[in-house]
Amino acid sequence: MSVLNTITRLWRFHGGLHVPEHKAESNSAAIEALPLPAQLVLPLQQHIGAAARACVRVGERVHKGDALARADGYISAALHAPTSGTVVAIEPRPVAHPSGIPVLSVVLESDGRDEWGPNSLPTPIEDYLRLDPAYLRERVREAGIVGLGGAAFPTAVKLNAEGAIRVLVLNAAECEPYITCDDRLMRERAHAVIGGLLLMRRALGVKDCIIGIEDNKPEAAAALQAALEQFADDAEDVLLQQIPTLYPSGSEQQLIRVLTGVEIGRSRRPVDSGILCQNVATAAAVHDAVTEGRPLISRVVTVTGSGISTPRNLEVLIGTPLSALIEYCGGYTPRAARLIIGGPMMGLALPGDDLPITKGMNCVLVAGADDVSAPEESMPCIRCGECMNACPANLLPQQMYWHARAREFDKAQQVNLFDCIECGCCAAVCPSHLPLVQYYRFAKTEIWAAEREKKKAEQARARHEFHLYRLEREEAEKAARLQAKKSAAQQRGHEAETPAADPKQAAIAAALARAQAKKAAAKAEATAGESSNELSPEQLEKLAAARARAEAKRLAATQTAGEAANDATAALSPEQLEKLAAARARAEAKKAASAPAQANADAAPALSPEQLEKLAAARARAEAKKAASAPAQANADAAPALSPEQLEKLAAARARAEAKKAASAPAQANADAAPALTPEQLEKLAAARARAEAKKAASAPAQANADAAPALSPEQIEKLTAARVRTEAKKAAQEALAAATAAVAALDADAQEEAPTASPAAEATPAPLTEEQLARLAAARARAEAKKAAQSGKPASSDQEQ
Amino acid sequence: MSTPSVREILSNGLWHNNTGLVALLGLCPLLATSSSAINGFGLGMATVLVLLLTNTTISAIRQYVQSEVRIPVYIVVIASAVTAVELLIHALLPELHKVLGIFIPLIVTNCCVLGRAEAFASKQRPAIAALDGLATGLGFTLVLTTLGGLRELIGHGTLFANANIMFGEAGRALTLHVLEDYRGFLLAILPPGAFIGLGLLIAGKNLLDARARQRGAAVPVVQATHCAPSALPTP
Amino acid sequence: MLSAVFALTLLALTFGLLLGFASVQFRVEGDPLADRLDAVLPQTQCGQCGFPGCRPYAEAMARGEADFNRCPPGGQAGIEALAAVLGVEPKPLDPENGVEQAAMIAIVDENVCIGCTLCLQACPVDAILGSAKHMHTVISQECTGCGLCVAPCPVDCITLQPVPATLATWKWPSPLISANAQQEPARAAA
Amino acid sequence: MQFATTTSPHVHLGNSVGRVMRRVVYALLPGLLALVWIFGPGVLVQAAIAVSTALAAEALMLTLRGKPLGRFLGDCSALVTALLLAIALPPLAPWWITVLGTGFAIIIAKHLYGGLGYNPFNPAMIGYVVLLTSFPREMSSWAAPLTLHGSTPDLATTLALVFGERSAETLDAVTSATVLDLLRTQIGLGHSVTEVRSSPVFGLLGARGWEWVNLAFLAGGLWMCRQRTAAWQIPAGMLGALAVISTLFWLVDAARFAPPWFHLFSGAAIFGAFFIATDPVSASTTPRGRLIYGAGIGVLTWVIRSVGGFPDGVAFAVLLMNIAAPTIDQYTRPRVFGARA
Repeated sequence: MSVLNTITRLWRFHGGLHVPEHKAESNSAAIEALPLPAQLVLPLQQHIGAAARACVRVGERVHKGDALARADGYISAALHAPTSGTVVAIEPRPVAHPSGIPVLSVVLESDGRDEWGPNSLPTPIEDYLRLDPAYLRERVREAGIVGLGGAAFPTAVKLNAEGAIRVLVLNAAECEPYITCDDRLMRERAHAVIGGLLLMRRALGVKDCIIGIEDNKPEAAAALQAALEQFADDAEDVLLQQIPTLYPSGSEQQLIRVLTGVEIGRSRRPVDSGILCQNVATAAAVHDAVTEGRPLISRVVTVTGSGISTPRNLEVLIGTPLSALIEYCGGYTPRAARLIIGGPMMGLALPGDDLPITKGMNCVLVAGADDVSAPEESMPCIRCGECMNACPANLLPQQMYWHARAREFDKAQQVNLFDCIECGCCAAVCPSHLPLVQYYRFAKTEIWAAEREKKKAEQARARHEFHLYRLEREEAEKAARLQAKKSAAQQRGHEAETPAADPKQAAIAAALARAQAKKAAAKAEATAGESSNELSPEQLEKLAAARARAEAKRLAATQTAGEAANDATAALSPEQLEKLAAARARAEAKKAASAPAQANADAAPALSPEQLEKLAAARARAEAKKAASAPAQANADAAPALSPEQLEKLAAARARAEAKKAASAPAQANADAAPALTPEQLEKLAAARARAEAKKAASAPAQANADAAPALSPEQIEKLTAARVRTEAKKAAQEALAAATAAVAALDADAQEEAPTASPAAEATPAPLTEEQLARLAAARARAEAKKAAQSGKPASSDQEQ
Repeated sequence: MSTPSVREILSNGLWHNNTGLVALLGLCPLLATSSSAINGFGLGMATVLVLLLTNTTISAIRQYVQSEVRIPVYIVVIASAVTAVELLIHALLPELHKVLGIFIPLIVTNCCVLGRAEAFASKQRPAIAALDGLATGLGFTLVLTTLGGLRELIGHGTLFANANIMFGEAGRALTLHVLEDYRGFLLAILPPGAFIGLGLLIAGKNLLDARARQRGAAVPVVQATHCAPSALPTP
Repeated sequence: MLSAVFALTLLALTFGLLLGFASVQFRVEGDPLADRLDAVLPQTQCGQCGFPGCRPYAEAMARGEADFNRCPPGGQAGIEALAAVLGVEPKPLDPENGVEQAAMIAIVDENVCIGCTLCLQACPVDAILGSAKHMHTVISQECTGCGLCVAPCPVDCITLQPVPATLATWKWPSPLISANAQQEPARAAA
Repeated sequence: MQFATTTSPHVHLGNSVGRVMRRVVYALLPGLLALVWIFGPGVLVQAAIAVSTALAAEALMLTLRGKPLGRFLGDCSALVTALLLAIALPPLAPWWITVLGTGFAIIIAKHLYGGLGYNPFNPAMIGYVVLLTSFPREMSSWAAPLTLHGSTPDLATTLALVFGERSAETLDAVTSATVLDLLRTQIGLGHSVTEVRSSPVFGLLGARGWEWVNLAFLAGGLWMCRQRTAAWQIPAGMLGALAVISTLFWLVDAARFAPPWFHLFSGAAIFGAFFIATDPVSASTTPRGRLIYGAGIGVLTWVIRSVGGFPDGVAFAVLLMNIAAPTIDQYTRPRVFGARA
């Protein structure tokens, strides 16, 4: 049996107000399309939920209907280009929000052609009422449709409640004074509205629909009735219900109450009661999205009020500046006193009209001074109870006010502050002219902030506890490592005596390392489980995995150095061997620890690129510690025998070490070396260097993350890494300059000739730095270094002023 | 706890930490017996006597009392002292005893007495403790007498009526008829008058203190000693 | 006389037994005080109280070894909350421990950072990301703004900045404050 | 162009504290006129004294508290307090009684508690009770009504009595005890209600003359409820409870207890129900709470009249229920929209 048969009467809700309607000003003229504006500003956050993620770049040309931003997460909505043109900026821009905080927006400069792209429109669908519901929902999601009644909740999310819904309610009440955009839309495009309703009905798998329309819109009701008749059989079980005009019957909760008698409160969502409410404009947008494939790029906006010359309804592209609407409607009249987005009861007063139209804006109200209440000074509350009589949520507004005012937020919550829908009825009738709604908003945001703070404190507590645990663990690990190193050094002593080491031994060592890594991973998992019982299972799992990976890598790294050295030495030519022996003797005389690195440098020709890279890194570290005269020599000797790529990499590694070592080096070297190199050479060297750094950087943060950031989501890590790589690259480029100098100085003429041809493939070049930038960076670096030097008590280098 | 100076003790007891106006202790007798200046003065003097006795005694035995049982011990001391004082008043000033009635024995429950014992006498030498008892008691008497005088004046238009119950027949001469043919303002004599009067006295004290601070005279702000958990007396 | 002594002794015995019984029977097993205090502390782990973290401070307060007005990040509201837990009168923040200020966040100047990892080690909540010789960065969601990383930095590339407001964290101002602000100049003008 | 930013809602339906208070004054007018007709110009004299005292006291306190004078004097709340008190006072009471009561009401009962909107007790009733407890003699000598005496004192006599020397003879000539007073003394002497009610001071319903006054107040009060200036639940609760309890006891013992119509139409029952108890600041605010609050006043009024120490109990009943109002509100919160019952 249809639910509709049970609807034999209308219910009423407590309170409500008869507010002067002011609908006549704007509802007589047909909707007009606003001329194409020159520039559109599209904030990425125009809806409830996560902000969309821009998928275009500055300078990119887009066609009308092309996606500018994709939904980022489940509760989010895509954004499309309202017209064709060029993206000129993606930057924070002010939006219609009481805070005035700018929001990341795509700025689109129109090319005036307004042409649809070849791929921007999906195929239109004629027989849309027989489509697969899942496909329908996908189309709605793709089109970036959000609730157009003002709340701007992503429609596709609401439509996902297939099977849970018994009744679909179409909200055609439009109860706020002044607003007539839905009224006009229903009169002019009733077919689309009903079509959209039927579409959503199909997407939800619902049979029964009720259209609730206030009885002050008889023309719209008639148009809808006519459209229903056109749909004939398809529109069965759709009930068009006129309801008494009473603010706020257009609020979802109140409309559902009036139509079905069901009370939807904070504790019970509409879906829980099997009811879903959608706005008429949303229905029309859904219809357009499915039948024409047209995404949500425009909406109908009422421009009205006694402050505007010719009030009317306009079809406006999303992103159009408000000033364009005002101008089209003849500009302000001398009476204009307040600019309000939305209706007079719940709208937001704006300081100026240089803001863009967003998806949720249904009305631009320019009110005259005598139409709106002046910011009158309020009197004390006299507890008259008018607010309570007017409250549609049956709250005690005046008690909420007392508690909010006294900052007794827990008590405010006890009197059900969060059931308040901020409709403004209480403040509109308050004899003391108290800004009641602002008190509630104030209390609500304060409570939310306190909850956030509490959450953050709990998180910090957990992280601090983990930190302490980690320190403890690291201490233990360090002790273990020290032990391992000692034994390794002993082993190496043996190896030095027998240069041609047994490859089998290396294999055993590797296996040992793997086993150790595995064990460490297992341990990490276990300890992680013990230590952080406040983390969710998924987090724990991720953390453990990450930690295991890191652990393995670290162990592997310490092991590879020795291993590689062993491999390498086996394949050396006699001369090389000789040189190596000499070098090694020198090095060993100084310090045993630096040996492998040096050996690598000499042995390079036989190494695989990965090994080389790793070795270079190891080398650089060693060099930074040690006075580098010997290896440098060795390098210089070996250089001619190296392939260009190898040379490049080595030079980079070397240079880094050098640059760090001498405090004066970067600045001085720059000055000295720059004239010797051509700009192209410099650039190429820098690029090569940057690539190497970037690669390393990419791997390093991952490792660090694993230890440090158990609570990071993959996206966060990705973002951080990206940021990191960018800066690193920048720094690397600058370092490379110094490196180049050092390398050039060290190499003979042949090497110098080779250097320019050294990097055949430089696609991943980061934004090339100008020489000026480079110089500045180098200077900054030098300053930092100098500071450090000064702090550690060394005499400041004379170059630091540079 | 360092030994406070005599000056400090006096200024605390009489003004800065006044039992009636600042600590708000002993409100029950304060409100109930302050219907006339003489009644107030009478009860005030009884309290002074009790405080003197108890503070001295408790200070004298402070080394011998285990801290676990100190409260019962104090109570016993106070109860004895009060009983002695009550018997004394009954014997010497039967009229006054009749007027004050139950409020003399109720001094036992006056938080101020136990409060001084716990907060002060149990930590100081007997001489200092006696001085503190005197100062505190006099401060209490001051408030009682002032409030009583205020209420009597507004309620009956007299001052120190019935002084004979305290000072014998010679006291009759003390009685002042400030306003002849005064109809009386019953409210001042009724309990609400006591509350309103006390409120005004506290307000007046705060006003004076604020003035003093404004003048720049450094009024030493003495923190209220934590005497008793509750500001209101038990009865 | 004897009967009076006897009666009093009997009474004392009875009530003593009653009290003893009550103290055993109705013992309240509350949360340990330190836990409740720790729950109120802001967990910035900044050490401005003179203890290495919030937990040690909470424990010190619970033992009665530390005063409860030594937590600048908690501010006056935090002190009041602590006072409520301890059941004492609130008092103003001890200026020796610092001053109350808006929530802060550490920012690494990425052009200056030399990757020394000193801040990494100083961070009590592991909110700094980086490895040796690589530029570090602060995970803003995790940073408590304690400022412990500022001092160790050899190149002074870490600064504390107020947490930027976003649409999600923005708070409506109290109308009381805005009304007062409006009234003040009005009165001054009058 | 720059616009002012205020928070929503941006429209206001025009209600104001001043308008609420002025409506109370309008609603008082019929009753006031009836009083003048029955008791002579003394009522007007008292009203004039009370209003001027109230405004002066209000201005004084506002100045002391640093509040804007114009805004708070213009809200007419002091005017309402003064009128309510003046109506409750005997028309021929000496001037200082009125000044003292009004001053007490405004300065202590209203401003010392925080001024408009913050007073836990009804200021007018505080002033009345202070006078009643302090000056019972002055407060119990009401002018004899026109219906009984045949004439009302003229303005000159009134002014002389109010401002000048009051000799016992002149006073006795123009005053009489109120019916409630008479009833309580006579019943105390052992007479039955029927015997007492045969006295000429009694009219058909309540006291002679008073009936008309009460009907006029009823009219004004009903208008006020219709205007939603006063919550209808409070008078309904109060008069309903008074009627129910008096009926019950009257049925049990008609000789000792007066009939319900007598209780409703004598003393300050109607006046109190519509004008005193409905003072929003000190009353209960929830719908059910208002009914309970009103009923409480009704029951207490009957109890004080029938077994208490004062002839009329409306003032005390109102003050007692003022204390209970926050508690009543606490337990009578309406079910929030959408909350499970």
